[in-house]
Amino acid sequence: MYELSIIIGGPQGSGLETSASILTYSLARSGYGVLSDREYFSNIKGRHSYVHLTISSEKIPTFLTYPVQLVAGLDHETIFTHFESLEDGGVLVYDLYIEEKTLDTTPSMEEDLKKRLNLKFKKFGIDGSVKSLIKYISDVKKIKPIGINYSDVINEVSKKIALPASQAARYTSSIVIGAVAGLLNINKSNIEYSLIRRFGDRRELIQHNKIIIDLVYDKVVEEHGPLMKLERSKLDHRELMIASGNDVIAMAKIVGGLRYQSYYPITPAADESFMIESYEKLEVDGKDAGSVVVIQTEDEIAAIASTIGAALTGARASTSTSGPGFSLMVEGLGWAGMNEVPIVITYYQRGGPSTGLPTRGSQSDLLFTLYASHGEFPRIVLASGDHTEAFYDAIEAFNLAERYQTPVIHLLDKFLANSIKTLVPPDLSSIVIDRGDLLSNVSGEYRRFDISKTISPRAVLGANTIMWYTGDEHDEFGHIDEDPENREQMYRKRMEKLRIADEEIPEEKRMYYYGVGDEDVLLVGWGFVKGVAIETVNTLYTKGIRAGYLHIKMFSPFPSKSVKNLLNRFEEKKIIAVEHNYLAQSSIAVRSSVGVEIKKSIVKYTGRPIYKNELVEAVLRVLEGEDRVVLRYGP
Amino acid sequence: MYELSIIIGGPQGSGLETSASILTYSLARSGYGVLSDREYFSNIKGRHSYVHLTISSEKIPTFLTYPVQLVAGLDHETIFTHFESLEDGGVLVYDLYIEEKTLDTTPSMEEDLKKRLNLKFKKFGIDGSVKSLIKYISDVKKIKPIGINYSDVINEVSKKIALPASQAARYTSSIVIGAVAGLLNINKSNIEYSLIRRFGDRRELIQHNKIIIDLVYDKVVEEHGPLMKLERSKLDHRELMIASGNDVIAMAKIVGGLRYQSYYPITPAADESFMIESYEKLEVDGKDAGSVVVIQTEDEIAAIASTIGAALTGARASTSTSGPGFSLMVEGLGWAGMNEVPIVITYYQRGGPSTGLPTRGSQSDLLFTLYASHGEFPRIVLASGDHTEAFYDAIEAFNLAERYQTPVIHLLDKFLANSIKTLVPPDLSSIVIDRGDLLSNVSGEYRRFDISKTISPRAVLGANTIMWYTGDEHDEFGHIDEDPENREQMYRKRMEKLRIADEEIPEEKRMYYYGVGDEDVLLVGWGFVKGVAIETVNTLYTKGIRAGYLHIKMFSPFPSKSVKNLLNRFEEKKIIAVEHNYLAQSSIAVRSSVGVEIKKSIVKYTGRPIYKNELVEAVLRVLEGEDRVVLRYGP
Amino acid sequence: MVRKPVEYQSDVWVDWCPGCGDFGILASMYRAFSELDLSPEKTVVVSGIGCSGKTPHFIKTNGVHTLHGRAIPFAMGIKLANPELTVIINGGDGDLLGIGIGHFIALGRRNIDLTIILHNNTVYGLTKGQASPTLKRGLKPKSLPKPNIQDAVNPIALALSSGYTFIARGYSMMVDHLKELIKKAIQHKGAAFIEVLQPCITYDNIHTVEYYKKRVYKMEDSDWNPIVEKIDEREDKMLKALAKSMEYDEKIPIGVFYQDKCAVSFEERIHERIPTYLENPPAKQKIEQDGRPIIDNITFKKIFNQYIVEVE
Amino acid sequence: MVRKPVEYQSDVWVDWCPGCGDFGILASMYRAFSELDLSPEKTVVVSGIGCSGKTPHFIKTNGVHTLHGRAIPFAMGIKLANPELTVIINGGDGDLLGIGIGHFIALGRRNIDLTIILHNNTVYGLTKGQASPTLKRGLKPKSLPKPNIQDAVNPIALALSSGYTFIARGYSMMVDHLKELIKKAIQHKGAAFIEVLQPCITYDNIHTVEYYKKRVYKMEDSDWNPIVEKIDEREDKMLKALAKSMEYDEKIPIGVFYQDKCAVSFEERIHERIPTYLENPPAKQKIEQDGRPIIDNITFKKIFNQYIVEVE
Ligand SMILES: Cc1ncc(C[n+]2csc(CCOP(=O)(O)OP(=O)(O)O)c2C)c(N)n1
Ligand SMILES: Cc1ncc(C[n+]2csc(CCOP(=O)(O)OP(=O)(O)O)c2C)c(N)n1
Ligand code: SF4
Ligand code: SF4
Ligand SMILES: [Mg+2]
Ligand SMILES: [Mg+2]
Repeated sequence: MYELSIIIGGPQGSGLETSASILTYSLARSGYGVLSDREYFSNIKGRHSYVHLTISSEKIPTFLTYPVQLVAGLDHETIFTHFESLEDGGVLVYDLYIEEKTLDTTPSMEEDLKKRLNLKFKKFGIDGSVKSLIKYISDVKKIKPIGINYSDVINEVSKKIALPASQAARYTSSIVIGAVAGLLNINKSNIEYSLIRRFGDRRELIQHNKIIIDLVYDKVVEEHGPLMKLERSKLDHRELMIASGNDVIAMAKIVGGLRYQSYYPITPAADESFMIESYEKLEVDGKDAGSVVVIQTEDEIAAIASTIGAALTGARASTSTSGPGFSLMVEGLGWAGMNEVPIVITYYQRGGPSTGLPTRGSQSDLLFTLYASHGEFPRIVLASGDHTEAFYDAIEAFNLAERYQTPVIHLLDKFLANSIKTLVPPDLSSIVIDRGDLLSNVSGEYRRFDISKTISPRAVLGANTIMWYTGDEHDEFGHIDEDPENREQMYRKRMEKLRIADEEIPEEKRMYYYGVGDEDVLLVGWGFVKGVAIETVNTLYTKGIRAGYLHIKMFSPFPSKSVKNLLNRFEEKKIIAVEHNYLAQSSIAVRSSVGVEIKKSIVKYTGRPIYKNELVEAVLRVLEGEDRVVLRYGP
Repeated sequence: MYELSIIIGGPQGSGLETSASILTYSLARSGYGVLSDREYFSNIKGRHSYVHLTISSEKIPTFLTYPVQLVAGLDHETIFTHFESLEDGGVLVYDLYIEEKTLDTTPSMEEDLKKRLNLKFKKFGIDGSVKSLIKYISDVKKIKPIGINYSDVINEVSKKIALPASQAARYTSSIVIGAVAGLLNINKSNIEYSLIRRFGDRRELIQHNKIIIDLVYDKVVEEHGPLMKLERSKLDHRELMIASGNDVIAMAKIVGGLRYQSYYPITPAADESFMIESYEKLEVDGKDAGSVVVIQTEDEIAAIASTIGAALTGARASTSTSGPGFSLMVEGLGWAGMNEVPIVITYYQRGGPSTGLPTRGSQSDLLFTLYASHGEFPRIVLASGDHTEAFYDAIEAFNLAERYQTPVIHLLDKFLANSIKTLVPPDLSSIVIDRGDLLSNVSGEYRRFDISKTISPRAVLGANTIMWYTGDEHDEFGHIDEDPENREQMYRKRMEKLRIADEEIPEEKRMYYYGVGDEDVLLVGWGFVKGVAIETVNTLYTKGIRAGYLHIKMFSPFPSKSVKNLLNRFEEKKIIAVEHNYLAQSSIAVRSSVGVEIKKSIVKYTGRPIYKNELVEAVLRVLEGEDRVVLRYGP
Repeated sequence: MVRKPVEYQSDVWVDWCPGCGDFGILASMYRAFSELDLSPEKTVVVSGIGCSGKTPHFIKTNGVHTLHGRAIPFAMGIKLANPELTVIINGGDGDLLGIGIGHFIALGRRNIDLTIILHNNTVYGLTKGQASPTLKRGLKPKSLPKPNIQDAVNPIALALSSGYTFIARGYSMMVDHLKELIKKAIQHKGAAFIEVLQPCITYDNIHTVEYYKKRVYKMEDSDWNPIVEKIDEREDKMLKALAKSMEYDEKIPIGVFYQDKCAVSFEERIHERIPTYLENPPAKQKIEQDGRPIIDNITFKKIFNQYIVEVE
Repeated sequence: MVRKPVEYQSDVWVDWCPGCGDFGILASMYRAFSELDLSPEKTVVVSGIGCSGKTPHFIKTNGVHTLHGRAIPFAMGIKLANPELTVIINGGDGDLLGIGIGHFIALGRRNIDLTIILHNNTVYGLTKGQASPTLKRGLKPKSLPKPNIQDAVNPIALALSSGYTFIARGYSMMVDHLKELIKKAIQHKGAAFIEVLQPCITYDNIHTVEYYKKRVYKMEDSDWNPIVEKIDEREDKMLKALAKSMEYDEKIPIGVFYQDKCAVSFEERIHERIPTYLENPPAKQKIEQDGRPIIDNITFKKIFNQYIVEVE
């Protein structure tokens, strides 16, 4: 096979993440491209979680899709939850021990799903047990069930490694690695390599895992052969980076010169800060290469306030959060805008409103970021579509912040944050660090808000001068000033910065068009939609539908001319917004910026990402006349 | 005279407000219509403040304008600040004692203004003293200066009332009352009436003030006659209400059934809460007519949280704030949206961003309120244009909140909050209290979020059932639920409420058009713009320009059809947005709702209101081709 | 009629990690509710966000699962609008003593009749084990890459300094003892605070069941008397409680630290100002008559006569 | 070179009400700054919002006038990014102990080398005289329509309970005494807190100059020794200070309540983790070379090698 979709599932806290990571390393080591999404509940232990991967031997995949060819589960909830996602003829790896389990003996499963399944089971004559379900799908859907007795495996290994079975049981999730690796025919030495990468000098862990993986691998191959053997990879990268969105941002910030990050823990942003903290001391070949102070504050209000404080001293400073945290930062954001402070807010959108679906994804905070905080001030809002974009954008965010002396909101989402991808490592040779008009030395009386320039030269606290700041309207020195003429000038000075940014930042960097030029259907999207939209457009092309994709990357300042020009090239009924929200927010942004109404939309707001299969189908439906298609797929 | 504009000014804390209020009561008692705006610094004592009034014997005025016919000042800063606002031939009342004062001996005056005045003084050959300035304006502008020796007056009165002059000095501001009342020829008994109304049983205060007022009144009339005698009023109201915007909202909330209000002190919202608190026990003829619990919380986060808590028990609950406070309420707002809680947030806009101009006005928070908080949920945003509208809207806000079970943001501004107007008392006979689908008794298992209805019947905490709430996505009972199908339904259920509201609330109640039908110029505005816009339209009509005014009152759900229809009737270049902000925010709202771009704008963001004179002129400039006119008038 | 503990169990699957101390707190609540025979309709359990924040869903009374750190002000609104309700707050240490500590202190100033149950597990459970404000400096539970760099707060001392009138500590594994504390706290008329030592078995490998077993002892086993019966005992008892609160390392006292029986609750204070408050609180007032406001044109002018001028 | 007090005066007109206690605080700051010869360029005065919040504008050092209640976290960012700066915080009682008390307590947990000057005037000055968190229950200053219904916090006790390592009280009318406290606080290495009794002559007609005159006395006039020189004195001195903090009605002690000289500052704690921190803190690091990041492709792969796989 050249391309493969698989799901591995099990209860939260059962080691699934580690298994997925080892599989991904092994696949990367073998040169395959991988994209994986992790879906989990807001829960620590016991609820169902799964990893959904696309693996390719031809390219680095940018999308997820259904149905999948393989489902491998640690428990019965996985089988119940995902059997419908299996392609006819697909493979199901499961634990023989759970054959007698039923929906009723699955307390962790949500009632809604239970109810739906119960109805279906009744309809299909399934008695509610895993066994009867498996019988049904192998009969009707020609699924190949591969039952393994997980406890037998553990017992066998337990003997080999002389560890009580109760302790060996914590390696259970490696059974899945063994099975999947065997079926895909991944080189065993590459799995070992991955174990070493993962566990470093914890030799015992490596050894024990290896034993169990090899055992299951051999068993599966022996009984079934490499059923889903992946073709040798055609990609020719010498190295691949494996990183989540959180990881990529952390790396980029460090490269970009971040020196102060404060945060308050929140899903799905916090992992970024933890990663930065683990690099707080930067050492290269034993030599000091800088350091980052990472502070866990008492709340998000303190996080943004201390970020601003640090930025005033000249340190590149940022904070990372998601919706609830950003909602608390809104007042601080306004202060930064008023005082022309360069800060970066990395904003990972998750399912809202309120606590919402805290561990699921969305793109529902765009309009909020565009207008957040009372009063008017310039802000830059940029949104990244994939891991690579996110890397460069995270660095550019600091450049823009310092260049225009204004807060920058870097919009990402949970899909990106938690999805792990194999990437070509970034090329740093073209990266610029632009600190804007930063004074290292001030001569004479200093006016922080020198009105003779729209962007006043910036000295920092601690330089050889003094300055004042206030959230009140201020004069050139930063003192409170309520005079109407001063007010008008200072207000205009601030707002004008956005106009300058709009002039200076090339529109080609603020939106991308994917298409060869002869398209007559246009998908419009942003953020994580990018990957699946590009793939969809390609697929549609092969079906004779000439579709292109407009990816909007910067919403403030908005690339009005280019977007307008592009939109004008298409028939109204063939322009379709594609987004992970209800309102099709980017189309509201488009309308309010360029006046063009995008009348068609394909939206999804279940917290799960848009899959290629459903997007392709939805576009066809829209072309057949539907105005709005709401996507729902994915458990 | 039929209509008169006057300014009385003096240092903050010098009793000016009281004087203005007594004047207003006296004028109302005499049947005149009055609108007054108060301008003051964010300062307790010493900075310059003034009251700017329009008085009319023909109607209740809805606007402020320049130049004024009379300036009366307690100090020299008033003269320096306002002499330019005097009409040629106008009258200036001032203290002879300050004739020698100069700009340099005015430390409270802001440097910017000093600088500008210094330049002008140089140009006009004024030596910087009040004396030389007065000479100049009486020569060149034919201003009539009425100098009174304030300390002589105080000394004289001090003898009469046998109080040391140092103590009698606190009545200084009454000198201004006496002078103005004399010049306007206000009936003396009406002034006494006002003193009694104001000071109640503090007889000494009444007496002392009366003596001083009478003394100055007689003196002025004796020397100058009733120079600016107002014509007898043609209005025939038997009663007039005198109230600020804050007062009007407080009254309306009490009438509307408010039972719990929590707030954190902030300008210009807090006075509303203080007033409600002073009516916490409602008694009519000694009989209990209800009570309101008013709580000063530790911050705005607690204010909105406790408002929501109270609303969950069925009490009509609200909180009042301005920009900085609302910025902190954003997270709470989202919880209320997610949980379908009827709360009312009364939002007085002031000059932003950040602390901004905390005691000045603006309309710069519209877009923020439309999208505040992460994620998507329905909200109703309505904005009132004047005191009377505000009264009815404040009550309707509760009705809408309960009917659609969703937060309502009632947008007002500092202009309205602090401007005092004579009003026809509201007519309560047509007011409806609509509590929506509120259950008083529940039978059987209760589902707070019964999905079979878009607006689920609402039982309250404490009723004969139980229910759950959570900020997480929830099932019908209010329990956390991450199931994708439940998610989609619940999300849609919430969002659909806005569509229902859009269907049910007549568009005629969401926008008003002022015009007879043959107009070809359209002003578009909202909030406090209303009064001046209507007056401007009338004035333009007399100049042969047929202009109408579109007043937008509800921004969510937006009255799209009516607004679109109306806009389509006008030529693009004759549609002009008029607003107190930079971006012309309502035109962004219009564009994003109906796709029509309003290309012309007249904006003002100095924190001072738009005056009729400048608006008339600005419209003419736009009609001559300008795209954007920025107004700056007003000290 | 006495409801059995099990009658307070909701239908929702309890998704805490098996072995979590939160189960002990939940069990104590069921039992305390049962022994007090709380009416589910008149009881509201309010919580913040965290593992602890899920508590209301597991209880068959009214439940309000609010925002991170904000349970107290939500509860305040509920209680003040309808003082006849019994309102109990469950929150984590991050929730109540970190992001929400401003409200925690403000409640002490008000002495509203609310009961707070603090789930003190020294970590942020639901966000995967970061240091909470009760984790001592230098400790390094599992999830921390480096030892904790911030000092811990002393919850008992903070509660004492901010005016709580009932202050106690319980241990989640001593369910009956904790149940008694919860009962006392609910019965106390004023702001009651119970710190519960709650092992987080997933992320806190330091404050384990064994750890507490060795250290925890009951104050009531000695001649400890924390109750203020007369106002002039306040200062003395408070200082003793403060001193006691500093005992935390070798031995950890549980039981009641302080109870002031002389304090006036906030509801009573409001009642002094509004004599109809307690029988006719905000939630119960009629505000309309046949869809019309109860204030008509005539009453309006009477009430607001101060604002109305009769024109001469 | 010693700068004179007047050299710390900015050009801005001080627009406090004539006679306001804030003038005394400002004067003490000028003098303390002068005696410590603080470099204006290396000094930052950070404030919240309120009458007190205007302080930085009147001082000729760097000034950052932040948001209501947020001076502390702004100051934290400034100080941690550039620990060589002397950072002083001015805030009101509403600001620091009401809306901002969460940050106030968090700072105690961190012991960052910051100095807090609390302008305690028992009211919200700039919003016209509402009750602040330090106003006792039952009092009714001018602007309140009814007596205050909330209890007061005890700022000294709260600071002690949250970990401040220098805690003092001054009185704005005793400028020299206050100046000495400010000097000591600035010189102290750690979180220092000074509560200043500050009459608000416009809105607080209770805590007037006469009121304080009768009550205020200096602790240093007795044999009071608040200084912790050895760790084992901590608990005892802290309890003594707590007891002292309860003395507030008849007599009001001023002076130093507590100083812990053994505590490790937050900056030192960071320095333990990052050995280059103090000499090369965030604000001073070079992050680019000729407009390029200092990390190039090779160093990138070295640093993040954990994330990179060589394809077989
Ligand atoms: C405003 C906001 N910030 C951050 C979060 C993320 N968050 C969820 S739970 C939690 C902390 C939980 O810790 P704790 O309060 O101690 O409760 P526990 O889980 O330990 O019971 C945080 C920070 C949030 N939900 N809201
Ligand atoms: C978020 C927010 N809420 C409310 C306000 C309004 N406000 C300005 S000053 C102030 C209180 C001032 O009292 P305090 O902190 O005691 O300072 P003081 O004026 O007494 O020095 C308030 C509530 C604000 N600026 N920001
Ligand atoms: S993470 Fe800790 S506190 Fe949360 S449920 Fe698991 S054991 Fe309990
Ligand atoms: S209001 Fe009070 S605190 Fe504010 S300046 Fe005036 S006297 Fe001082
Ligand atoms: Mg916790
Ligand atoms: Mg104060």
